[in-house]
Amino acid sequence: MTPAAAPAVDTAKVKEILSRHPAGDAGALVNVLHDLQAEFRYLPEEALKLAAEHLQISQAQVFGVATFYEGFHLKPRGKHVCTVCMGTACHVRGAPKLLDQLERDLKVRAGGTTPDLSVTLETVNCVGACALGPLLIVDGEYHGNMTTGRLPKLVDSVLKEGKS
Amino acid sequence: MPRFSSEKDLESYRHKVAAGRAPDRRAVAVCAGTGCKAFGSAKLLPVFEAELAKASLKGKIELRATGCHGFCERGPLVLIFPAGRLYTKVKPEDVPEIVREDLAGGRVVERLLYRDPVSGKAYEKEEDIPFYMHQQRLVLKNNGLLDPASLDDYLALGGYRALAKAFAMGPEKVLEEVKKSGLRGRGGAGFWTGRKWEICRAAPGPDKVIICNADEGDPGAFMDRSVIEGNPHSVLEGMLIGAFAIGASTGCVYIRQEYPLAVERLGRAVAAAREAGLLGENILGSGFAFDLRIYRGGGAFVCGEESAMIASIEGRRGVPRRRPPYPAQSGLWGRPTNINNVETWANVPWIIDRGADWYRAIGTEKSTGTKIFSLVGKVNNTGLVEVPMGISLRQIVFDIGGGIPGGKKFKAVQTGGPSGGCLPASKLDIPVDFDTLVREGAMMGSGGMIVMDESTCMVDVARYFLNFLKFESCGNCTSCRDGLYQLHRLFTDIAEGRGSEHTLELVEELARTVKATSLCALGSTAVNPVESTLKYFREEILAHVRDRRCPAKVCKALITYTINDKCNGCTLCAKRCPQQAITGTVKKLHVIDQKKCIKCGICLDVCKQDAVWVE
Amino acid sequence: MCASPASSPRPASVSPAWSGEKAPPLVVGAVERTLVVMPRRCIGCRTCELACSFAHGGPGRMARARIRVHPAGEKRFVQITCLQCENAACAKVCPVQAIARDERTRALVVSLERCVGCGLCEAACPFGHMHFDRETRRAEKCDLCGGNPACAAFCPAKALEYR
Amino acid sequence: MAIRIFIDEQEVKAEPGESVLMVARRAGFDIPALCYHEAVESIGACRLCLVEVRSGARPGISTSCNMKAEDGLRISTDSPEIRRDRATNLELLLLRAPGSPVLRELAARWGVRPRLQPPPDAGIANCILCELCVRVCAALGHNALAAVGRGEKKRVGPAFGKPAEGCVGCGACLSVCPTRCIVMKDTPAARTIWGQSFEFHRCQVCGQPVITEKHRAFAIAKRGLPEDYYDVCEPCKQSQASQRFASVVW
Repeated sequence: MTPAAAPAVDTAKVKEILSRHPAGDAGALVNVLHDLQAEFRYLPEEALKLAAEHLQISQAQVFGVATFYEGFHLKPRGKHVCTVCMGTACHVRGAPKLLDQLERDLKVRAGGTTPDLSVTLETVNCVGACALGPLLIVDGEYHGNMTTGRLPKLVDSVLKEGKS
Repeated sequence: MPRFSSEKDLESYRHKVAAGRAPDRRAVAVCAGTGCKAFGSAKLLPVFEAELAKASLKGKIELRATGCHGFCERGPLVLIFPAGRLYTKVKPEDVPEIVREDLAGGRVVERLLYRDPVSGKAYEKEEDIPFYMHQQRLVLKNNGLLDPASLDDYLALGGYRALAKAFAMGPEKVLEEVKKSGLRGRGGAGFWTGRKWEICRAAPGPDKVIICNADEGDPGAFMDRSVIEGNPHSVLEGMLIGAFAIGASTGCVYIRQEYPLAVERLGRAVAAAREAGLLGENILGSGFAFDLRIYRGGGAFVCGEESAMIASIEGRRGVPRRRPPYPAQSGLWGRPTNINNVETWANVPWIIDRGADWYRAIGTEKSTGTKIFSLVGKVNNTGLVEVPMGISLRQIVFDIGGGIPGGKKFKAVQTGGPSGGCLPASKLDIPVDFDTLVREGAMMGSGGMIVMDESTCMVDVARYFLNFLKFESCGNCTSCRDGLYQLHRLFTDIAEGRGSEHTLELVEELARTVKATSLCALGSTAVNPVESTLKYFREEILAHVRDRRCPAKVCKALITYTINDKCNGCTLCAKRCPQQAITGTVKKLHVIDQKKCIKCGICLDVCKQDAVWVE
Repeated sequence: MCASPASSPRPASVSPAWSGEKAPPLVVGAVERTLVVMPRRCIGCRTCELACSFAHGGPGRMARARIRVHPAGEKRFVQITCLQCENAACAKVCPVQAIARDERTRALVVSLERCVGCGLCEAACPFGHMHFDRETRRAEKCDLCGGNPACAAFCPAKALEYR
Repeated sequence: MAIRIFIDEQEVKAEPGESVLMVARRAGFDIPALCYHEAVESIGACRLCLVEVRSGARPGISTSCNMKAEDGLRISTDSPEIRRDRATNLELLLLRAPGSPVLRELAARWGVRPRLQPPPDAGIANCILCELCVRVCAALGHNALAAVGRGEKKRVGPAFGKPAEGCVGCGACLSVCPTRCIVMKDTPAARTIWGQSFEFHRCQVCGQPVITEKHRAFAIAKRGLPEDYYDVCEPCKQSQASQRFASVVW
């Protein structure tokens, strides 16, 4: 299966978001990126180019900042996002095992998205829910004390929903 | 909410609010911290509402969603007032029973009480539970009592009284009081807060800025998140007092984007404070003006470093720059800037309200006050604990934490996050304060405390931190970027049985250079986990290197999985093995094909007979 | 002295005062000593180019000579080297201020530590003197050898004098 | 007002705020540095220009390129610790840029031989990620390049890994690159760099390339130069000048 082409970006929406920030204000860049990602779930190239224009900085500057921060995504993400917390507490309680298993089951590496754009597998360096480790976050919902035994059911339910 | 134009206004309103809240008022408090929410605490609220209505108790018993109580392991937590009774692991189906038995009938629901995992003893009141009994809660004190979305709740508990007092004292006296209190920065290095304020106050330039560092990046730490989520106004009040003492009119809160709930609650608190005239022009008629903005981080650990944080707020890559000039001289937007972390700010109202002498009495001479730790990892009672400085590690891990689960042996406790170190059992009796921890090769850091047992491999932990840091390095300095990459690689060699004594020599050499020649604290402290491991757990490393053996049975390349005769042939492991490496028929002993085995450990996890053996 | 090349990038005319031996020669460098260029004495031997390349690039690097002898008709030659213009085009066009006047020799000197090798100055000089070295990727020009120009020292015809 | 600093016990004059590296080099001290350039701000990336600070509140090893000279500052440029740390950092750089003559020369001089495995591909062969190209490109006003990603995944290049927006093909990035790792190709027809081809503006006399069209347009627009500023190449200008001089001399 070839990866689905990135959907066209609604430039009117991008411009509406940009208009919330003063033109030429380079200092607003990180906030602009947050706002754009909140809308599109990733940062489309077209939107970044418009942001550069609006803030009157170069595309290279925008790209440099967008790639510096782990929280910004430059590729479209799947319909569902599975995030394995890799914080220290989760690590010592078995997070790497969960990640290995997810990579095997979903057939994507951490940071990747399944070719049908149904699931993106991500890691995060700690979400501060350390008492619940190991922790898996599916579409923003926390699943604490996760085990390799309980994992397949959860993944299945996500995948099924993805296909429906 | 009225707009307060003077201290008198504030006090009369506080009086009014407090009058409606008699101390013996009946209430149900459901914890809405991230931990309890993850266990489904949000689902409890509507059920409580419906059940209270059914029992005709609506209006008679207040229902409240509060901040984090700290005992996340046992969530969702429900507290019954005024009795102070704590129910743990409450599910929606338990709610009718709580309403019927306890609230309507006045009988304790025994089965939902906390039971000590070792002695089996049940505890009724929150304050009697060992987890809470040994704590001294100051910053977290009101977390479980108030609704973070309610300014009234905060005011009823004495909120913004310290601010009014600070205005009456004048900035110089406030500064003196904070200096006298001995408060030290809770974010990591433990610099004297009063001294820091003084430097910024003395810096030329009228346009000073204060920043609240809520970029809690240390993995395994969530103190700041809980304080903001549970009691956002205490942070705002601390910032207001600090701004007044320093002479700043602008404030920023730099908060992790990984904490959406904290962002939301802080945003609400800021809006409420603005509406009440506690932010803006002429606050409480003092003539002092201050307002603040919230900036979300982008997901970069290095932005916890002051100069990188400033770069990030200014919309740039979060790359640290050389100091001097220090932020106090030229910081955000070129203005004198003072940065303190969430917990530090939240301590300030206490100091002003109760006085420096009262505050100094808590903790030790050089580390005053309390410190919040996130006690996590291989420990029975995981959660947030707040203790006076100087308490021993043993008290925290064993008295509060309840020791190690599963009867396993304590091995180490990791403090200070990626800049800290691992302390072995022989250090359990050292007092936990800023200076002792540094002396022993660890660090207070922001307060992460990760307990490790005999099944934790220290090579694996060192490798974990190196992996984290090489990922989080900004990539500017050769020593940090490439040095950490190489150190991680060398530790991978050790973990995978390719290490030699020469590998250890290279590790030591690289560690020295990374520490000595990197620009910022990320690089210069990055090797602390490695150095403390080399210092305290050398034998375990040597076992990997000389004997090609992982004593904790963690390092995949050095272990094998086999099935012993406890196997009853249930076939579960064979079904779940992703490699189809396990063969065997029903009710017959199963066998693992070592050639196919990828050591994922699933068989071990799923076996109910304890028949999978790791060597 | 030449006029401001940046405002008039081409030397529209050369002052008639520069005509011949009796008239003032081409004078380069201003304070105590100056490089005096006298085309009428030039015999076209190109020793100055060789000397310059020795002084700046080492032997066999004639391409790096910062002075050039051009034929100008029957047995006539003109030596082209930097006129160390006031208000010089090369210095004005440099985006990183890498070309500055040496206080002592009054020569315009390229700082190799400051030059970023963008090449803007190369084509800016109205006399074609600015040179971009392909190997070092830096701009090069006459620096009066720091106060002892090799070209003048070695000119057998005394067509270049530093006095 | 001039200040005094002491380098290896020798008194050296400096201007306040000058980079210590610059002061030391001017005074003849040999301090290696790869990511330093006078025209742009120092970021202390290569970590080779190490010196040991022996005065003030924060003594210890530090880079000199981004250290400002202060009156009374005492540093030493050579010690066993400095040599050791420089050598280790050089080894790390050499792993990234084994083909760089500058690094090989330094390695030979200091007796450094790589013992470690090279890091993953840095995007551009022999790039040491010093960002000089990025900083110079920004200083020239083009802003076509950026540092991309972070940590071990840091790279240097144009936005989206595509032909660089803002690039005018001036080649300054290559000029300042300490390892000369940026690929630029000039043919009689055009210049290719950062995945983009640039047509030359040609000499109106001989037809040789003078400057790229985009660079010419940028210079004329941004520096207020006349339209015909780059119409004649260097040799043609010289012969034109010689003819004009001749006409007035004879």
